[in-house]
Amino acid sequence: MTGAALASLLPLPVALPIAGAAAAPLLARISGRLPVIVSLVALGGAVTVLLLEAPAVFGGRVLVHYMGFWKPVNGHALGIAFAADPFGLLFALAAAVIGAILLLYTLSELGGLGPRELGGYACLFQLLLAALIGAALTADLFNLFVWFEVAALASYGLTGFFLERPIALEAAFKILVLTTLASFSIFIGAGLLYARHGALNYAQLHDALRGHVAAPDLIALGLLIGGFATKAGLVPFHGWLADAHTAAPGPVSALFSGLMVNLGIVAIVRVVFCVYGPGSAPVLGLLLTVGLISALLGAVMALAQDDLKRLLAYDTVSQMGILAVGLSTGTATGIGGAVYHLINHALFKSLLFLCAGAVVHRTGLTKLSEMGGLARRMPVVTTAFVIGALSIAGIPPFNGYVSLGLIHSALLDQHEVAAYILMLIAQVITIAALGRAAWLAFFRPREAGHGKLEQLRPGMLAGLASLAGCCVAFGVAPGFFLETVMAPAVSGLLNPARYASAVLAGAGRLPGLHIPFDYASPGELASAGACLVVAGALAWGYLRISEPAPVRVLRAAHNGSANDYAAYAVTGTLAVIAVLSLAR
Amino acid sequence: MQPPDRQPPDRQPFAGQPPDRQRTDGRARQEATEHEPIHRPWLGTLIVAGMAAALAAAMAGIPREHAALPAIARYALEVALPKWGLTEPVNEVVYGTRGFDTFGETFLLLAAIISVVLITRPRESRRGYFGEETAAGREQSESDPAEPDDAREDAARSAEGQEQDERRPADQAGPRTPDQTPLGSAAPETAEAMTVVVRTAIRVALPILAVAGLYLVAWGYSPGGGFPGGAVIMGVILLVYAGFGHRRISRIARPGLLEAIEIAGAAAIILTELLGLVLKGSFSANWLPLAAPQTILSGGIAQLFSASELIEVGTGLTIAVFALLAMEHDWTPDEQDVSREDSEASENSGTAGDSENTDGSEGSAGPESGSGEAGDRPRGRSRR
Amino acid sequence: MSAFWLLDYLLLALILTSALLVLLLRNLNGAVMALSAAGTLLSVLFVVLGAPDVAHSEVVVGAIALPVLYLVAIGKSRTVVDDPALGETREQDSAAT
Amino acid sequence: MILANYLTSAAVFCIGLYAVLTRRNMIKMVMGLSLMEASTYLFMLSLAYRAGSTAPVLLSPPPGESTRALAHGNVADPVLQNFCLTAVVIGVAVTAVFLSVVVRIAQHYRTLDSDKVREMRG
Repeated sequence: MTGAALASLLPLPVALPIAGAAAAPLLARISGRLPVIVSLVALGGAVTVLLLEAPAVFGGRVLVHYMGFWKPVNGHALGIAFAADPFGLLFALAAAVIGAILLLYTLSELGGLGPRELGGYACLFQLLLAALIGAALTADLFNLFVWFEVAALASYGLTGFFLERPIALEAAFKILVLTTLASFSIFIGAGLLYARHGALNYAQLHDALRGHVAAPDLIALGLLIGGFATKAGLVPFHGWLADAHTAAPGPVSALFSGLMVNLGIVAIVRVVFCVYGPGSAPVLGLLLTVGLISALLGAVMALAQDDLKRLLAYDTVSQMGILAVGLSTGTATGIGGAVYHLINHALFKSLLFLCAGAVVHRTGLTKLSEMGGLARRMPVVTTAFVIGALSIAGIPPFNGYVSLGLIHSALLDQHEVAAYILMLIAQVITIAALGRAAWLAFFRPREAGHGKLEQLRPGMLAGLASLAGCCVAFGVAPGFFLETVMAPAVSGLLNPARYASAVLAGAGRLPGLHIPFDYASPGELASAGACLVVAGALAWGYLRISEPAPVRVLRAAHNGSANDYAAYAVTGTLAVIAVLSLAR
Repeated sequence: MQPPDRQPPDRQPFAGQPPDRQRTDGRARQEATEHEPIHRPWLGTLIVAGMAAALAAAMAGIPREHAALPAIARYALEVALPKWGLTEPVNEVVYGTRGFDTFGETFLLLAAIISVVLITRPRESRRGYFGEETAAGREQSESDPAEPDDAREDAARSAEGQEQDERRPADQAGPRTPDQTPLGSAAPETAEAMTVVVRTAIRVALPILAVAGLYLVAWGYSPGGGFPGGAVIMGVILLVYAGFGHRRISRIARPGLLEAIEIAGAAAIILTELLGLVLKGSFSANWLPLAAPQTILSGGIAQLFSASELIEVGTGLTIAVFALLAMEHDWTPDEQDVSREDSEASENSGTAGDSENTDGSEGSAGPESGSGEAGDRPRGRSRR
Repeated sequence: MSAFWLLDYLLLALILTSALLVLLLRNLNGAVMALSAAGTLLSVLFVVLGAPDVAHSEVVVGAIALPVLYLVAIGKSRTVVDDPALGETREQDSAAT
Repeated sequence: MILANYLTSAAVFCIGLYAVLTRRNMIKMVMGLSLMEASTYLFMLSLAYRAGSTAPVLLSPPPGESTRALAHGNVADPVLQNFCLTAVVIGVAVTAVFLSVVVRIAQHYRTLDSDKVREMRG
């Protein structure tokens, strides 16, 4: 197929899940499982189309399609462009594949739900996935905002899905307040940019902004970053995240944490790298600071949690911080590490949340202090959880080792020693938190046995196995993935001018790039080992001491009030604006 | 499939887990509510002042009313007539040139409506053991630790229940599937009917409003479009409801029917856009021949899109409003609820409605799988 | 020309007033009405600013959809919340009770 | 001066934000968000306005001119009005979801005070 024909198929991965979503409520009247099965078919179609595009795109081409052939006239684009660059296609592919796995898992874990609720669930699930794919592929700022909103509205219903749980509704309220504030922020930011430059297309905006970024542009940038960071759950904006993950069903938490949160990062990448260009403002330093704070605070809060899913949710905050740190380096190695970590995080965090969801679903226990001894009763879930935890920990055969190693070496290349040390500290705390969780939930001996637990069904087994298998695959063959997938993606982000000209011209090529990675680097291996040892000691110690004062202060700051979380988020946006405007 | 540990399991704090860390009981709640957050007004003022400053700084630096129109806006004006046959550039942009945004927005509305339907849904019977329900019972009793014996609330609730039972026709006394739930019946504040004056006024206004709603859509070359038209249609249905009571609309306003119409509208939108890809090689390209400007068909697919959106928005908003109206208080587990369901279950133990319960063939059909509907319900408030 | 600005400023002032009313009114139903008024005034302003399409949508939303939704929600919560202050809610010291 | 419109929209935005940050009645918070939403419409349409412009409708041209000439005349920006329309729909959708969540919370927690609706913290 020619490039143009391939590119014209790009809206299909969005439209197919949407069609499935529209059919779901009606199909639910026939049978509860039918909508989920149809969604799987629709997502399969989306994956097929994305895979059709993959060889060309990962080969370095940028496929661009203007909806309805409303191509740019004299460099001014009124129509909406879908541009598949390697980075966007990678995220879209991850969203479609992991989304399908999660739906398959849902089918066997939550298949006993009533037909109407399962139909609504399938509908919202697919709309969320379609929005993620659309946001990854679009090259238009306002269209990005629309997909952001679709994802947001779909997430509200999913958060409050278990209506009998009061906390689910509480979480839905908080996510509503914060996401709505974020959407205003993005909307005004996009409006300001349009008012100043008369453009919405990334490429056109990039051309207009190159070289002369004025004060209102920086305020717009601050508003956009503030809004998308709320979705990403970076630190002052993260109030909704832990609550939403705690209360939602297991596969939904996996979807939120593995994919939806990443939408924020993808959008920030688009705005910072593709629209403004990394050099235009002190934005990279800002990302570094926010990222380090998120990484540390998320890890500490994770260590202090007693609720298994909440612990994993705070760890998501920490991982998003690590992503931001990787992006902030601005080098091929660092961004490559961040992109690699984006995929890794989608894999291992989905896996962990599926495990946590399975525990909650089958025992009714949510608190670590009440669990224990599950390893004997749920060997498969335990194995999967351990694999996920080791992946996050950055232990060699698993995927976290590769991406963390890349980010570490990028930091060291830039002589950011302080940041490197802070990253190591965050990693230690993360390992301690997950190790503590694994010990308390699965391995700790427990006198009172659990009742008879149902067996894992085939779909659940398939979901856990495929995600765990991917975790291992991405850890074992980093050279292959770096070469074929990550390097083109980074190349697109590091050459925004190439991307821009490709979007405006309707097609283009990205230069090749090589990202070196030394798997057996002694320093990296040693630091991973050292982290493991220190983390073991920390976890052991933390189980025995009472809560230290700083942790207590942090916990008190997360006081659960929607008003205060909104205040944090708005303050964060203002701080971002202030830093960007004053530190130029 | 035995639900483990119905009783709160061993709650003794193990070593290293200080008791206050798992405290979710009364004391923590007390503390939370006693501390009046005096910081909020001044902190709020401060933050708002900061936001005002940022916005003012941004707004001072953007073009004012004398700037030239952006090139793409000018382009949108220029193509409206020749390329779409539309004299209304806004409709042209919304449903035509940037129709893909509207495509997303339509499904955003679908997401919202399905979210509302999900959040307002009544209980459905589930098969198998759901640990989340066990956790929910615990959480509910924690969130309401010493539930006051609240006569007023009981009275309100029983009034609500009575009203519902009165409304429910005798032949529907069985287990209520969502489809049988009459829309809009549960709200105690709904009047049966209004006075003659109001009804007459509504009779007069209705046709005018309905025509106005359709007019907004049908003449795509003049201001209007699917969304306001659909919202007006919702207003019409609401007026009938408010003026004549729910009986008049109960035949139309069934979720089964409305949802089907809504999905038909959504499907029409998908088809409209998708046919562009099939016939013209680009998603959301115009594939209809252009009629002369200023006729009912001018605008090609823009008009089709607009009309489909009318259907989707009108029915969707109606579903949302009536779902809110019909929302019952049936998710918090309490005696009244459980006993009602118990009695219903025993009443209809032989009817088809229960057949779902018995095929708990999935997983290991434990001894308790059949009782998953009523028996597994946590009874957080049964102490009352 | 000046008539335009006069009308514009007048509407702006009215919108600002109704926004303040939304914030300050203790009675929730009153606040809904203020919100609805703000929406309707906005739609008039949109006509003035040359946006009839948005004015249509906004008047439908501000005068029908939003008030209906809010009033239904307030009515529904009144049946379950034993809060005599609902409707006359004093935000600042409702925790004292 | 259109700047007055910009600043009024900023003021309404801030009033709404103040309601969200300080009001504890959840319905009041939702109203604050609705106000903020409304202010963004005002902002966008003020941006779309041009001095002395007419609505972007290519009907009934002045005598002696074709409708096509109107496209080159002084009209408001249709693209921004398109955004505004989208935002209006989003506003209604979000409000509907918001209110259904609030009613459910009222049923579970028997309060509308957002400070009492915080089971999850820390």
